[in-house]
Amino acid sequence: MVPITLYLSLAAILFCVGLYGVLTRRHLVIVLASVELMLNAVNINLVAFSSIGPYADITGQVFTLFIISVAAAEVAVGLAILIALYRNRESIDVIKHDLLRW
Amino acid sequence: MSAYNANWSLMTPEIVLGILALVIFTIDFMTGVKGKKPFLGRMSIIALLVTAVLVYINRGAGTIADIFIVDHFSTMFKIILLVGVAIVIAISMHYLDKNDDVYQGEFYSLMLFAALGAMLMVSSADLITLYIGLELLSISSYCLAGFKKHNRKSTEGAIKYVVLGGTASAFILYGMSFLYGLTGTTSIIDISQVISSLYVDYPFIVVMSILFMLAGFGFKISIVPFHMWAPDVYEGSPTPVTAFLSVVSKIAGFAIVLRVFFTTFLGSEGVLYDEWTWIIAIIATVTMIVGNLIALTQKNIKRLMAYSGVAQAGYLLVPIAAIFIPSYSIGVIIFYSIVYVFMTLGAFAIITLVTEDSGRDDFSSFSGLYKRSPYMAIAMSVFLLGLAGLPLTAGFVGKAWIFISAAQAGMLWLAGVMFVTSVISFYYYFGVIKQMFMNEPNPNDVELKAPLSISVVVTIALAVTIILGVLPGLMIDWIAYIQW
Amino acid sequence: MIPNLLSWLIFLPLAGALLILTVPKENKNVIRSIAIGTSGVTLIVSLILWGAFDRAFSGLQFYQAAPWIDLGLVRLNYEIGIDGLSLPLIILTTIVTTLSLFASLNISERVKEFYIWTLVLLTGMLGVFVAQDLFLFFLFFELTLIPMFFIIGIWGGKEKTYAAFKFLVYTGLGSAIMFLSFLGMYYYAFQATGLQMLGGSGFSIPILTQIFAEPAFAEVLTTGVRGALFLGLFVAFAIKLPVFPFHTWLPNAHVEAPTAASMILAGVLLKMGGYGLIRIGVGILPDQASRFALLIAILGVINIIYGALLALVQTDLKRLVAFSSISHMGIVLLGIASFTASGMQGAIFQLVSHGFISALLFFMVGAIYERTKTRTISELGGLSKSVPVLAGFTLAAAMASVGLPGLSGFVSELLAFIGIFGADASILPAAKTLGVIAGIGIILTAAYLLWAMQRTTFGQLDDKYKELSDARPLEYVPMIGLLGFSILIGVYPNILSDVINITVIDILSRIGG
Amino acid sequence: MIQNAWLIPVFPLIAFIILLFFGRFLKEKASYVGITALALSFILSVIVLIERIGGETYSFVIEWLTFGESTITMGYEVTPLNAMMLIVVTVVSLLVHVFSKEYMREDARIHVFYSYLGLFSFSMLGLVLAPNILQLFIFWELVGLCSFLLVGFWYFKPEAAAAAKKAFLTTRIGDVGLLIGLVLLFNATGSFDYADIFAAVQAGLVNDTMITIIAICIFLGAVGKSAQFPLHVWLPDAMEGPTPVSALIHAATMVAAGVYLVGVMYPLFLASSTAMTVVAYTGAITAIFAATIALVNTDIKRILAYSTISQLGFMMLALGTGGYVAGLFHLMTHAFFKALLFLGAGSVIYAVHHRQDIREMGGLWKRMKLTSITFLIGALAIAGIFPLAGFWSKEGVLAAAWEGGDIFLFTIAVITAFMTAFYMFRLFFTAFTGTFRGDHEPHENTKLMTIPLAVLAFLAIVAGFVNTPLGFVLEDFLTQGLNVGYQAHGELWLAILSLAVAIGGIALAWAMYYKGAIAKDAFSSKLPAVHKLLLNKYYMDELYAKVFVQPTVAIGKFLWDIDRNIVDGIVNLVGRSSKITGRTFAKRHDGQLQTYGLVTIIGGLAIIALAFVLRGYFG
Amino acid sequence: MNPQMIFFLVLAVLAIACAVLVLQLKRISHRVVSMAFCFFAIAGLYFLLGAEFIGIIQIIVYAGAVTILFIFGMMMTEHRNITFSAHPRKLHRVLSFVGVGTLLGFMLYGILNMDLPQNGSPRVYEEGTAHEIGLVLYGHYVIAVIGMAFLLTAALIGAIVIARKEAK
Repeated sequence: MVPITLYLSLAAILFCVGLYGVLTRRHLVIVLASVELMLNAVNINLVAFSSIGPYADITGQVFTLFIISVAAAEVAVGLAILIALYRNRESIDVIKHDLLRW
Repeated sequence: MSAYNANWSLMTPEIVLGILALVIFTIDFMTGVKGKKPFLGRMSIIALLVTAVLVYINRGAGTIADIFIVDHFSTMFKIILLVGVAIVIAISMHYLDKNDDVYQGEFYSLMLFAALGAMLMVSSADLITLYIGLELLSISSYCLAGFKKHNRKSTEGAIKYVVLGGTASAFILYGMSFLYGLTGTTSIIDISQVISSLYVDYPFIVVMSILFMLAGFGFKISIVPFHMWAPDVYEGSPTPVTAFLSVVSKIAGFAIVLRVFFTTFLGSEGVLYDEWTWIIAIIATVTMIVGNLIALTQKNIKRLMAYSGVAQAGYLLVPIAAIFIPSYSIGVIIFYSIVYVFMTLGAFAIITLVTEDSGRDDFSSFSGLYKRSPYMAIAMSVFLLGLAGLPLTAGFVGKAWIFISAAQAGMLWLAGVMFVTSVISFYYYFGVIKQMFMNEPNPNDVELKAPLSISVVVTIALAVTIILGVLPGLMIDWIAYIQW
Repeated sequence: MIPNLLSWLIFLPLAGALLILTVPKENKNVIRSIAIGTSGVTLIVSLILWGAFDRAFSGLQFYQAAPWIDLGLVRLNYEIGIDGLSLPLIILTTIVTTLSLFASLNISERVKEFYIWTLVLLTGMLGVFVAQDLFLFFLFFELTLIPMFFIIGIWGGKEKTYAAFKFLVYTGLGSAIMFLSFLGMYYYAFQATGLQMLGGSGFSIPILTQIFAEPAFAEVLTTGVRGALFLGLFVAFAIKLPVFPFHTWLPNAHVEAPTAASMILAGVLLKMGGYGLIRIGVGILPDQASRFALLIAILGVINIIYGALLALVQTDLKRLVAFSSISHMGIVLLGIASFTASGMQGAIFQLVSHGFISALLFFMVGAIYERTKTRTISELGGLSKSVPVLAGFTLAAAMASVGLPGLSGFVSELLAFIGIFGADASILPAAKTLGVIAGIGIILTAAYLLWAMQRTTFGQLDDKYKELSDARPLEYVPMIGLLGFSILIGVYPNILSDVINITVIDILSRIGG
Repeated sequence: MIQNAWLIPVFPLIAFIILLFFGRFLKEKASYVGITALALSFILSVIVLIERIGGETYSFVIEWLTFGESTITMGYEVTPLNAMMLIVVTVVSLLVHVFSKEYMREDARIHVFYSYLGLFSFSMLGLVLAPNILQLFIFWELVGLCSFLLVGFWYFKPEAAAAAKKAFLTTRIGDVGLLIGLVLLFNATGSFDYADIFAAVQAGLVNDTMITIIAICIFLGAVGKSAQFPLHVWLPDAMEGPTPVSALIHAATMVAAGVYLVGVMYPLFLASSTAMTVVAYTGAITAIFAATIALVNTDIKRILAYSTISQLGFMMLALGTGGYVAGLFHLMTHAFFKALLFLGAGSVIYAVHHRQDIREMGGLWKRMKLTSITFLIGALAIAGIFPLAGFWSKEGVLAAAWEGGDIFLFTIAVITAFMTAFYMFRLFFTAFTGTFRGDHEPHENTKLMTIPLAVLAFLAIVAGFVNTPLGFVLEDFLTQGLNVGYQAHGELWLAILSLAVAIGGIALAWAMYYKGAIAKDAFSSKLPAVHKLLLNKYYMDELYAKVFVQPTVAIGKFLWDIDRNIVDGIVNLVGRSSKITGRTFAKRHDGQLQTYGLVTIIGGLAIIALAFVLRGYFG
Repeated sequence: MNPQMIFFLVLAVLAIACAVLVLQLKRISHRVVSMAFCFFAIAGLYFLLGAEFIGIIQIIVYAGAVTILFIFGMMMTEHRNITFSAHPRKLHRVLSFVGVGTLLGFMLYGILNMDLPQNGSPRVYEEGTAHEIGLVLYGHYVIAVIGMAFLLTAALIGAIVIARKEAK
């Protein structure tokens, strides 16, 4: 008997941890991983609602499924770009990539 | 209700475009990895135009299982987007001609996939489809932005785009998750029916999810403070992709903002409406001010267009904030979108031509353009004048309509901000014009010959800009009376 | 009578511009001929209007209205017409533009563009004076910005870029405020009439005039609202006119612009401000205009004195003339502020008369500059000796500007003074004091112009200016033309006043009611 | 013919137009055009005068300007006063035209000179013929313009250019007063027409204060034009113009226009005793003020100029004390003898190769007989020696001053009369007697120059007879149908006093400058401060420069700084600050992906915070 | 304290701890492993919620595929124990922390203040969630599935094109 608010809170915390990671980590791979954490937080939300929410139905899980797939695709593209970037710049330090500015 | 016995013919254009995109991709496969393939571009344009025609033929009203809507709104936006993508591809043909290191077939395919995503977005009446459409568009855009993979700027722009775009998606989803959780449905229409009572029960959460979604959508349409990515990505991307981002992404984004906010968040009897119009108004204000002020300081034409695009997004927010009659605001936005698409793409066609010729993105590559190619310089001026909102261009009428709609809603102060910032924008738009007309060409710049594709694009855009500027009735009489 | 005469008037120049577009740019003389021909035809059309104008009818004449854009809730109309206020300014526009084209014959670079822009500018200016729909008015008002920007920016002097941008952004801001006021008018009229604009045309000047005059709508159109709208309009037009402290774009623009553009700028473009103030500010919101009469009058006096004092210390001849424009526009404000028939008429007279005179002055300065390559007063001197004709016309122009009787400037000053001294104390308190101060301005005007003449046309001739060539035959056209019209109005002002009078009476009748 | 009086000014106008366009080709022959035109005008004027004396009258108006319900008309009418003035103007002008043919012979721009003269004659005659005060004002300004042009005729001389400007500007100050006056008058009476105005004043439609203000404003115009104190400073400088011009404009006609103006508006002045007092006192002060300066000046033309100022003051004094006829009578006689003196001076100057300092002349009597005789006649006339014209008119002025009852004014008038006689003969004795002190031997001039002198001398002798105790012809003529109050006539003691004063002045001059009985510096050495003060014209020019000109320029410079730095500075600051703001915003785009995220988050938080705080979702 | 609660708390703490470790660990490979554990924990939560199909997918896709992908990404770039120079932007970190913290505060405030009806236990689907999901996925959301297909194609094409190594 876990109240849904706990799931939601957990999701919120994970979301914010992910966000914090995006904002502060310097390794680009970790930054991408943080994005995944955020998406996972959303998934927790959806699944929690889908299963013990006020209007529990399967849609939330379907949504989650889509999000997982998209996230995977996004990671693939993200890493591809990351690799291309690394080839060009020899660095995966976020801070180094400030060619485009002002 | 069920998807099984739905009228699938409503999806004809999407299906056709999807198939054509795959066909084009397959043809590309079969014609070798590298090499110039201009026919692919032509085919893509034809595919898009055919789809646009199909969209028009297929107009009317209907839904598939409450998740896919075909109505005037989606028809209109789809046509705008498809034509926009077609023009972008026409511009790309020249760009790809000049850049051998870019894979041609993939480029066009991704454009078509993005267009498909945009179409899906515009038509969707369900958060899931909407999300899928959005991501299809976004992921294609990420790839396109990084398509010049040996270019340091291009990849840097792309990685910024991916990371921030992914985060923005997470925000949208997080907002959506609450909407779903509290209503048990992902259908926009169903949500809209309960949102008012939901708001009474959980005001905090509802407003928070609205704001989260606004943040995510705001990222797509690049409004302040969610615009930070835009200049970098615009600058880094291959120029046609910049055009694509500033037009197709943005207009598609506006379409879903309209769809979501005007369908879902209006609430019955506009209960919810008060909760976000003023936020939009504030965002619009900040967007117009920041966009235009930063643009004042730019020396790079693509960056300039990015900030100008931010400002333009601010203008487009004004009718959303100033709702007098929702369908009226939609008309205003659609008209301005049409105008914006043609003016911006016309400008980008010339920017592509000029920057590819000189290899530089800064203003000075436009120096003395009038002497090198008078037609292009004049056309560019018309587009810039249109973006600045000066008379005898469609931009003037579009802006004027926004002003009038703001006035009707009594939001004169917003119109005021918009107008004053527009005047500020004169400064940088005319700065480019000054480069073209009042400066001498760079010593090694010779007469500029425009390829056919660019000429055609520019001419079409020019014609639309001027015709809609002088006789806007052609369009407006029709738009203003549609019940969206 | 030719149908749609006014539309012909507006769009003829545009057609001319398109025609020029088709001519190769090497055929400079063909281009020049087309330009002058087009504006000549426009001039003829305007003279036909002058002839056919019914001087006893106070409403709009040659009226033409057609729906243009239907925005669902509001219709923007192509609504044009003229009355005694527009007609003199139309004539002024066509004359000054045509003559300025003669003045621009010495432009040899990028001839084609120059004439295209000038003709577009002509369309814009004429449009402003005939538009009877606020939106259309705004459109033409904005339209004039673009050609002027190009003309200053391409053919201007040393600091042309700065001047062009300043002109563009500053007066653009003026238009912004103006259009906001228009929107405000529309909005409140829209509210007042219960969201049902008469005939759906919410920007029509005649309709708005009716709505704002309707006492039944006073609940929505409160004094505060009207006052704010009027002040908005006033500031907007004050920028164009220009009124202190919004005048600083003018010296830059005037000084840097090429001669022909300076002529048009001072001769016509400034007039749009005065015209707008009377047509829209006073015409639609007469009660507010009279409420703020004192403000307008004080600004008018400040303009007169300030402009004159600044002109007095200028070292650049062209800048001096520019400041004299500022000073003279004060008379317009003063005339309007008096709210008497003579004052109002004086204001209109001043618009027209200053149009001719300042154009002539700028032409003369340009002609002198072309020959001596300097506009610094201290470097000139004794030009009467080397270029007697030019010097003579310069002197005549200066005299006209001083307000010498027999020339048009005098009539407008006289009328404005009759107005200001006869102003109703309930509308304009302290009118006589203001009038006397303005009188000091007249003395100052004489002072700076004569001083300038003393140092340029009179005095010792520098050796390097000994061999200057005097006026070319084609230069006589603008000189004689502008001076001639100034004399014509000065000698027989009735030629103008019988057109203006009935409209002025009509406008003033709104204040009493 | 009287209905064709409009032709009188038109002839010179035609001459002007002809010369304007074809003068270049005519060169010296230009003078014939001018002379012919003036001759025609003169003949016509004589006819008009005769017809007017015969009682014919005519007026004609057309609508000129309409505003509201008001209409301003223009036209012409012939009144006794302007009939007289027509003669005065045409005669002097004609003679000056003739004189100039020789005097200006060597000037390359003689055609320009004649065209200006034509324009001037037109304007002056138009002024005279005006049936309303606005029309008068219009021509009033035009004569001012001509004065400007002619004073600055030798524009390449910096002094001439400066003098021209000064003349125009100074009179302009008065003109603004006049303009305001007539505008007030219009607003008070609804018309510019003399008849309507006087009718309205008589009917008491205008309150007394207003009448006084209007009258003083109008008088201000006269002060400027007639070079009355304190606006007299321009007239001496105006002597930089060619001498015939000085004779015509700055002695006989234009400067008298101020007096004429007061004469024309006399009923208005009569309605305000304050205004009359102002006129009288201004006249008196001017008269003595200018006379004192003339005592010490050594420039032949300037002495005459100050004399003119002084005499104009006399006329004003007369008008101000009720001597309507006396003032105008003196105007007429003065026109003749002052024109004579100026032309005489011109003849002298021409003969001595454009030297003007009387100390460099001397002994001209023997060398230039005719000029000297006519000059002497003029000097006697102005001094007021019986029976020359000046005697009769000056006696009238003194009578008016006496009758006015203000003994102070009368005293001033008498003292001025004495001074007049003294300085005129100081001039005469210094320049015409003794030994020649110049370097070029002078000779008598040709007939073209001397005949006008002779004619004017004749007029200076006889002109006074039109208004003598034997028959006040002029008075009867001028006062026809006009209510200008009682006209004083001098008694015998006044005539004797006047004569005595004149002779006394001449005698003193004789003693000092001919005989040498009294040392030339007898007075100046005793009162060096006064002498210096007089030599420097009471420091009026310096005073004006310090009090008006320099401060105005300083204010202008100050405002120009303000305009550039503050008014325009704010504009530029707004522009610059928006760029700076833009740059500040742009700095956030530092290329750091994470900064972008942070800015977005903080911006979003700000919106959330705003939304939630404003909407009150907490609690 | 029922067993479900205990399981939840354990998994939640594990998930959060692993997530934090992803950010905090020194070695990049450790971080990726920690991420995988986080995904596992989340999968556990799904099982706890009765969403076994999603749980399985989570393990396959996230803990499996995505993690592998990340490892590849890591290997193909900088995979040694890299140390970045000291973070030059302290303020940025502080602001990020404060900003994210505030956001979390807002979110938690909203969530904890929600007065949701208690839904005893997870909703149970008789034929398993996979069945239900299948019906809905290929029924109601078939358009989204097709869209998804295109999305994956696009991602595939894009990723290949961009990541493809070629001599330049």
